Amino acid sequence: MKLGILINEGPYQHQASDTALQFVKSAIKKGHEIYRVFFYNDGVNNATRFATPPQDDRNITKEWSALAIEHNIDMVVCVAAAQRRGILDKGEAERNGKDSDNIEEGFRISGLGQLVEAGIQADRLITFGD
Amino acid sequence: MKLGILINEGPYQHQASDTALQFVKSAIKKGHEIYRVFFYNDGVNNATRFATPPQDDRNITKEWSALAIEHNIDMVVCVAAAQRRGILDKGEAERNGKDSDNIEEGFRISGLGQLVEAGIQADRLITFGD
Amino acid sequence: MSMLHTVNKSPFENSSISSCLAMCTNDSSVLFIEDGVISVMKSTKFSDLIMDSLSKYKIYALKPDLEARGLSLDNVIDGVEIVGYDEFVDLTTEHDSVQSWL
Amino acid sequence: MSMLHTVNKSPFENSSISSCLAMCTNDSSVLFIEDGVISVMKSTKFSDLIMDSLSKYKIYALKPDLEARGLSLDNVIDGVEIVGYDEFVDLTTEHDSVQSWL
Amino acid sequence: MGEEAIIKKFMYVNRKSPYGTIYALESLEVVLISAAFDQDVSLTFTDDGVYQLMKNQKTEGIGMKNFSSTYSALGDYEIKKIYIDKESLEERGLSISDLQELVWEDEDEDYAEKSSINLVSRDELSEIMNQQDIVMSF
Amino acid sequence: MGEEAIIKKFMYVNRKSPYGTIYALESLEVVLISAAFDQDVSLTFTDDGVYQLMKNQKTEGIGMKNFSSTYSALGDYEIKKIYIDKESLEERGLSISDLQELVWEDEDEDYAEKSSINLVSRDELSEIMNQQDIVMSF
Repeated sequence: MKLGILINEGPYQHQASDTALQFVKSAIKKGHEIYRVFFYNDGVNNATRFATPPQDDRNITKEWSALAIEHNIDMVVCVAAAQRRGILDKGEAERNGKDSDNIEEGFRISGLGQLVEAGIQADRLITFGD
Repeated sequence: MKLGILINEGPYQHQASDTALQFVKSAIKKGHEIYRVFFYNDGVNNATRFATPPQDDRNITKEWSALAIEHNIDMVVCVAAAQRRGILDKGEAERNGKDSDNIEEGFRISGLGQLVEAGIQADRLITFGD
Repeated sequence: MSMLHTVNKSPFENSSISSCLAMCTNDSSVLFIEDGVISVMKSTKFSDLIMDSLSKYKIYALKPDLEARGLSLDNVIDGVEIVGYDEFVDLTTEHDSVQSWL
Repeated sequence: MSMLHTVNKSPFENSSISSCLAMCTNDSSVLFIEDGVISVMKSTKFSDLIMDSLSKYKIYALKPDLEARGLSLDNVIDGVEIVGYDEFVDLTTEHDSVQSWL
Repeated sequence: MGEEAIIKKFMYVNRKSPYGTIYALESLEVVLISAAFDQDVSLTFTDDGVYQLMKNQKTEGIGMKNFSSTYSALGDYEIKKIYIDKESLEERGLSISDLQELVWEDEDEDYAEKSSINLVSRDELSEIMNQQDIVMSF
Repeated sequence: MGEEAIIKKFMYVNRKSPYGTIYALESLEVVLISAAFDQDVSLTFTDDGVYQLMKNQKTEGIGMKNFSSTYSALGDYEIKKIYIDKESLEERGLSISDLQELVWEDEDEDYAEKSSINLVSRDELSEIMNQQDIVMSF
């Protein structure tokens, strides 16, 4: 089946992103296709490459990034939610006059339409949040 | 009186930082001294200068920054919480091998001891969170 | 010593209001802020709890949070004091310490 | 149509469990994850609610979340099915839709 | 393979009070975008979500943007199935008259204004929810 | 003016289950730092916070760090006033034997191990909380 994933909380503060990671890993193992992972609300904070968690702890952003690259998963960060919270890709940084971007490899910034589209195209949409 | 403020949630997702801002403005108006504002947990996300909220909405980070500069308020972002969540000043960016920092003017990164010290030195400590 | 307790969650969603009230003593005050202001409205499932508490503690609610949610000040339970941010600051300094029920 | 409901909050803290159960129908299943797994333990204030619900809906709890919190699998209410992430995926695809009670 | 027109039933479930958290606002943003996709969209207000539709919201004091007037634009976006949980209103001592009126204009009847609001019991809501393809809860 | 030694009563109140949110972990980090400041520190576990001290936590499955063993170091940091709300345990069908034992070593009695845990009623806890100068709740 094609699965769409919606993540509404940032990393570490809530378990949402951890649970979603485990869910997506299991889904891939079982042969399902991840149509898209969409990051909304504080979920956009999962995409920052500036994070450096303690060495004995997990790095949630890196885990998403590695998974997406290995399995060619489309990971979309909502542009409006990202602007509010300071997550930028190169284009967004230029448009908003910021001196750098901070998005990790494997994530892309796009509009909320991508979430609705995931709802339409995927067979199931599962939300992880607070 | 000397007041210490602890903020445990990021901007926009929860009202905590907004309420704290209004509280601090009132306290200053009434002649109290803000000993320190300490940002912990997701509260560290208040410090990113990369945010660009919609023009008809408030910019919480800029409001804190302006208030701190005008009234010479010590605004401290917890280093451990900031590392987890990708908030960096110049020194932290260099130490962690990141290509840019993203902290707004008026905020500084320091240790958790600054929170305990605020508890000791201030006459009251008030927490704003989820 | 006197303590100011703040509650910022809706009583319909979160149980912090009962945890808070269980810890209050005679010289405690409770201030409802943010979504917590829902607690002080008349004719809700929780109105009786607030009315019972009024005989024991001083209860306050933050006016700007009531107004934001369209909650009419006329429908606030009698005896609950409606305050602004300035009075929030006063309550903080008039009590010996502050406990936020998050 | 059949629906999978997920609940991720402790019943002691948050009321989402009762909102969820009020919306369940005969072909609904409820999966408790994260702090929600507290709901399925024996001898708590909420055990009766779960036992009543078991006659109406299928109820599941995520094993890794039980284990993380030190909640003994032996103390899970009889009839609640303990599952892993793989079965969470299966539940998602076996039901027609998923509703997360956040 | 040509473009197939998939039409799914989307329900957005609003369960939180506005302003204390951003969910009400960012949920509304998804709903407005979804209008562009020609899907079968409905909105449910239940639990504290019913407060999102309260009349007379005034946010100057808290320094936040008042977005409550945006709900009245839903009809213009062809979003005209709004379900309000009767029991949630009652528990809160509220009646439908405390909430905004939401309407849409019926082209087929000379643009007559019709109410978008359906006051439903939990049993009715449960049945409607169960028929959805996609439920997003904020 | 010279350095005055201010000693305040600090109470850290833990009310949340571990792992679902970060509050338990980041609260513990503050507590450990606070040990360096020679203050009068106590910890309270109430509501779902009592789950923080559960024995046999195993986090491999959720992919998160198991920090439960850190609580046993509190005694070494001279943090030896731990209050556990009896009613919170009872509502959850738990007894004190489900929780970790927390001890400290009494230098004055030949490093005898003593329990740091005080099982208290809500009335007792309320009284103790009311004597604090600083209460931080996570």
